[in-house]
Amino acid sequence: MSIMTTKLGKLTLDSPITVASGTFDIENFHFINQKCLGAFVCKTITRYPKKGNPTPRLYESEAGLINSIGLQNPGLDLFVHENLPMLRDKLEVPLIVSFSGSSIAEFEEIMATLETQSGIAGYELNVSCPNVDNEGIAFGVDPEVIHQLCSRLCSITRREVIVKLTPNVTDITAIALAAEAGGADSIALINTVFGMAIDWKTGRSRIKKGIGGYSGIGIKPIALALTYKAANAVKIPITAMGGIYTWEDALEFFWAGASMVALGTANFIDPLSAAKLQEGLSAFLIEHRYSMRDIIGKCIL
Amino acid sequence: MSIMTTKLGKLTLDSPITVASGTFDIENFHFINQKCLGAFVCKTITRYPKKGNPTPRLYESEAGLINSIGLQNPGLDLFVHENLPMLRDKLEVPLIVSFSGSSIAEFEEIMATLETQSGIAGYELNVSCPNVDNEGIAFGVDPEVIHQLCSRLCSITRREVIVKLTPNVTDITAIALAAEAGGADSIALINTVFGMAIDWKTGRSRIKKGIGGYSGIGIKPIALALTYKAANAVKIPITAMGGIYTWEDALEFFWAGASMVALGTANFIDPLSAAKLQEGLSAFLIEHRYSMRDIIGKCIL
Amino acid sequence: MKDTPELRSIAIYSREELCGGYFVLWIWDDELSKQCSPGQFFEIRAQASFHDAWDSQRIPKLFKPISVYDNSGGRIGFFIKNVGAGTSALARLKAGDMLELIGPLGNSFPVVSGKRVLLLSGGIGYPPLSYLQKEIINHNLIFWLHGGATQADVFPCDEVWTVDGSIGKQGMVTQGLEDVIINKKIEVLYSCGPLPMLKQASEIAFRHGVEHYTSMEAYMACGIGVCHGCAVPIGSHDDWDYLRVCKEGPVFNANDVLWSEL
Amino acid sequence: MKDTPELRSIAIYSREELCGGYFVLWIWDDELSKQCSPGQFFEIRAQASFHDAWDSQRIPKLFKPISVYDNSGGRIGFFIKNVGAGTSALARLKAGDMLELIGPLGNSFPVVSGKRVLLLSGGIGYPPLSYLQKEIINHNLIFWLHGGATQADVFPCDEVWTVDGSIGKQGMVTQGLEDVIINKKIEVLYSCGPLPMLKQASEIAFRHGVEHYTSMEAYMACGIGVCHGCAVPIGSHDDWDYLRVCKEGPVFNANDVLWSEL
Ligand SMILES: Cc1cc2nc3c(=O)[nH]c(=O)nc-3n(C[C@H](O)[C@H](O)[C@H](O)COP(=O)(O)OP(=O)(O)OC[C@H]3O[C@@H](n4cnc5c(N)ncnc54)[C@H](O)[C@@H]3O)c2cc1C
Ligand SMILES: Cc1cc2nc3c(=O)[nH]c(=O)nc-3n(C[C@H](O)[C@H](O)[C@H](O)COP(=O)(O)OP(=O)(O)OC[C@H]3O[C@@H](n4cnc5c(N)ncnc54)[C@H](O)[C@@H]3O)c2cc1C
Ligand SMILES: Cc1cc2nc3c(=O)[nH]c(=O)nc-3n(C[C@H](O)[C@H](O)[C@H](O)COP(=O)(O)O)c2cc1C
Ligand SMILES: Cc1cc2nc3c(=O)[nH]c(=O)nc-3n(C[C@H](O)[C@H](O)[C@H](O)COP(=O)(O)O)c2cc1C
Ligand code: FES
Ligand code: FES
Repeated sequence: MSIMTTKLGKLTLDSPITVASGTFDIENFHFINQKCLGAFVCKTITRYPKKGNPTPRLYESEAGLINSIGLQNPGLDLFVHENLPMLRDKLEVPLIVSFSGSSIAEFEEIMATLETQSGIAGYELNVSCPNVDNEGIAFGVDPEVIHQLCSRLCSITRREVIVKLTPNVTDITAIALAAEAGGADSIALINTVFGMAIDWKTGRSRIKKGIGGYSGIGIKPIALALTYKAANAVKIPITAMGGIYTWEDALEFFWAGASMVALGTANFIDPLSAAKLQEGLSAFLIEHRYSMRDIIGKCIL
Repeated sequence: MSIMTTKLGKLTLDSPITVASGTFDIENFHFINQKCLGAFVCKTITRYPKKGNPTPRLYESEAGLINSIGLQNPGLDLFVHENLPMLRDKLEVPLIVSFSGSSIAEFEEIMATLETQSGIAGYELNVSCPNVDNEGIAFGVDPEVIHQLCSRLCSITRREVIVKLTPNVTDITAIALAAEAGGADSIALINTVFGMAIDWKTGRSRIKKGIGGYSGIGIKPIALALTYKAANAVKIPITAMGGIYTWEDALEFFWAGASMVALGTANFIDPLSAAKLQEGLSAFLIEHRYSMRDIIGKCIL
Repeated sequence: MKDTPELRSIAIYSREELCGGYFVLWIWDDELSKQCSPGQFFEIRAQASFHDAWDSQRIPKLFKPISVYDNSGGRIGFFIKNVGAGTSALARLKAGDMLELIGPLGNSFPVVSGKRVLLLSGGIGYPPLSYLQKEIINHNLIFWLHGGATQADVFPCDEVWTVDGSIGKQGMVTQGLEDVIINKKIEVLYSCGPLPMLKQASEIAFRHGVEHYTSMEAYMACGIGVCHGCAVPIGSHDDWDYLRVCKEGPVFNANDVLWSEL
Repeated sequence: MKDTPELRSIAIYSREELCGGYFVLWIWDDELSKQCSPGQFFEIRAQASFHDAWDSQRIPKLFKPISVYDNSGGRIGFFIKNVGAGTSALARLKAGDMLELIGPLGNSFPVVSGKRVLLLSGGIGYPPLSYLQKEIINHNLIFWLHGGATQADVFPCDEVWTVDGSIGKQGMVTQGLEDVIINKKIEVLYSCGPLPMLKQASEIAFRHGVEHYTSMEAYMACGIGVCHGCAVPIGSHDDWDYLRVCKEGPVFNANDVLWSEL
């Protein structure tokens, strides 16, 4: 067992580093060795193909990125017939499939299809995308719906079930507790924060839809606070993300209670960031003779 | 009437620029002429003196400031006998008194006392401080409580009543609508966002209480999205704040629907920021022959 | 075109300064040079390590898409206008400073021969057409129309338009397009520039049955096809999709672009 | 001490480099120089305009509190250790570059005369005591104890301790404190350094009835008494308040500090 081994619910992974859905794909392995990741999380898919949001979809603010992709994806069927075989072929690390639906039944339908497929280690339920109106996020703000969703889905799979939460709620602990009670194996947080930018010269929104999802270094303090809160509320492990760029950033999240960290926007800003994180973190652990267990959740006030 | 005149509920102010409670005091007028402000908002006071939170109380992150002051203040009585006479004496712009309470009755008690005092143009009800456990923020997340609070307080004063909202809620529009329905004259937003930072070397929280309030440039996209949402929900005017440093930043908030902007963290980073904002904004308005009315809420998607 | 773009740090070999905030950065790299074709671009950035950046209180930012402007003798030139944070960081670089690059990226202009070709560029749409022109000039008859806001925004070509009339003809460059198409009996149009210009040009070219390839602009996050941030609507009215400027583009057949959705 | 500190931009007159990440920045300003007394500090920063900053992708940051280390002939010296983003921006400055300053700020050390005085400094607590020493040396008998982590962290004084024993005595400087107080019959102690050192020193000094003034450290946002971020607990066990290091401090009577709350 390596010094970097981490446990995430049903999974035991070789590295506590993964990637945030929608920010990393096979193309990124041109830059880094995929073995620096403990798992690979693919872009969220939906039951039917989604065109995505009107453009412009991106704007870089002073301290982060605002996006409004709108879950553009090929849909479940094409994913199963084209993307999945390719991923099975190329991936040397466990695959987590992220998906979203507009009803509990649709979530169930997608999972039922994915259950017939091999090469999947777990699922990330995206109940938190801020960029589509009826998908996901309506779920992510209501503890009762989350509880029901998890109960229904966890009963039809033996694979890892991760619930990805939105930061845009009054009380993240209520939602995290509902996911845990519903049987989720672990939690991922945070998805993007509602954010906006306007061209001061013209008054035009930088994003066609107005409000988008804010990610990157500017949301790190927020993600850390939510990780700390959630970790103190639930017993199931947490994959933390939100503004993590360096191994020092990652350590903050481990101390706060994360068992795993994911890189999102960092992948755009430095395509080598996952490799650098892996290197820096393992050097730190070796230097201080720490195992992951010595750090996770050991933050001192 | 100057080009910079703005209307804020019952008040007509010479400048659409003010300062965020807790970040600016008489001392700041060493650096700038107070006339660049349309109004002055004092540090939040409470019924009884408050020691404030244990230290350390501050940490500067990559893109903002995390604070945990905990509403340290001299309490209502000392404020009325010492601070208020001094403010009355020195201020040449309208005074808004910010206060907070742990019950509706306490809010009422404070306002009743302040009503006996001259030299106050309005009140800012702080129902959003993230740094005290029972004060304010418990109110700020519940539309019904906000509605009741506003109804009770607005009936006992003829002065401007501003309700200052927290960003840490699922649905800011519900809260803004409740404040409006309760009779609030205007809304101020946002107070700080829950945030945290940890020393990656030692695992020690940078802030003694763990989670603090995050402000500064990193929260600008969040504040702008909430301003836009609230402005599209209510008819009463909005004072916007959250990461505003420059006149360009201020313009984004005016386009999004703010009638007034406030500088908070910017005052620490550049003591001249209010003066520079005033200068830059008025030059922009003159150059484009805009009045404030041509800009406020005129954002285009 | 290579399927696996790499990330490289390459020293700036030389730097040229133009008026109007334009500048040219040159690198010398024989291997990269061989991989490029006209229309392709690189994601480039002034070198930014996360750790140095924190120390100097800089927040590392996205790479910026910049077209190949010139590619000869192993040297690749980037012709850049300083318009914001990313390009101003590039503008600060001197010869010898390090540039970070990903690329070459994207598809390239279809190359024609034996045709009457029109190049149409607006503002900073000039660079990719300059590279294209050098590659196809020996096999085609080329006419080049360029428009800019003012004198500083125009560069060597056959006919110049400026919005303020400070040089060349006064007006939008698209005002001159129809005449040129007719008089020069244009068969193929290559265009690059601001969206309203491309939109108008594509209407005019369509009306005259001119083959039209256009290089589109988009805000990019990844530049390698991952994020879907750089989408443009491509297809027919009842069957279209958002394709990626960085991957399926930047060059599209103008007739396939759903201009009404933009 | 002036009641209305101003914000100024002053060019760096000269710069000294020490080992261990320490450096000294000098400014020359007769007017400011006259306003300072030992114990006071400035909020300083490498010049940062909002707009330049955005262009270069830097996020403007807080001023940093730095003590007056030397004040003679109109020149004010700042003795600084590079420990993070703010001080590293200062470390990058060269002579002629602009420094932004607010100050002088805070109270100052009570000045005694005809006493047996001990100065106790740890690490970067050295600078304010150096200024104090020059001001009171002609009227008192002074002994100076200084401790640091290693050789690079010690500076001229009477007795040196290092944690790693690389120079002077090995151990925490507070280990030598009691002996010196007794042997030198110390009447007044001035201290500045890390919290644990101040805490221990205050116990020892209290036990020996030594008058003890200590200069406290705190993270600051405003530096002028507005934000209450720099609070330290001052008073007696049943009646204390958080006072501001930047306004009521940085110098406190060590017996008034509620060390247990820190
Ligand atoms: C495929 C492709 C190839 C490109 N090739 C080149 C090239 O060869 N040379 C080059 O200089 N640029 C080129 N661009 C445009 C270039 O990428 C942008 O100008 C750059 O990303 C702006 O980044 P910034 O951070 O400097 O400014 P930002 O902060 O992103 O923008 C600053 C301001 O300028 C506006 N703006 C953005 N782009 C432009 C523009 N092109 N002209 C005027 N204003 C603009 C923005 O709306 C904003 O208000 C290309 C773009 C694409 C997609
Ligand atoms: C009244 C007063 C006077 C001061 N006088 C001086 C002076 O004359 N010279 C001087 O160099 N400093 C002095 N300091 C300390 C100085 O203000 C801090 O070192 C500085 O603010 C650190 O800012 P930064 O952005 O560089 O580092 P930050 O990013 O704020 O901190 C970097 C890291 O260093 C740690 N750290 C913070 N302060 C210190 C320290 N003093 N020593 C070691 N590690 C530290 C932090 O916990 C953090 O982990 C004084 C402080 C006060 C309150
Ligand atoms: C361009 C972009 C696309 C994203 N797409 C998805 C997605 O499809 N599904 C999802 O769950 N999260 C998506 N996210 C959110 C990220 O997975 C991540 O939660 C968020 O960006 C915060 O992490 P970061 O600050 O490291 O980027 C996307 C984020 C970005 C920037
Ligand atoms: C040090 C500090 C103290 C604050 N104290 C108060 C307060 O007493 N009452 C209040 O309503 N808001 C308080 N705030 C919040 C600010 O008024 C403002 O809402 C917030 O900082 C966002 O604006 P900014 O990003 O411009 O700082 C405080 C903020 C800071 C940084
Ligand atoms: S920029 Fe990410 S897909 Fe094109
Ligand atoms: S730093 Fe703001 S009160 Fe001292």
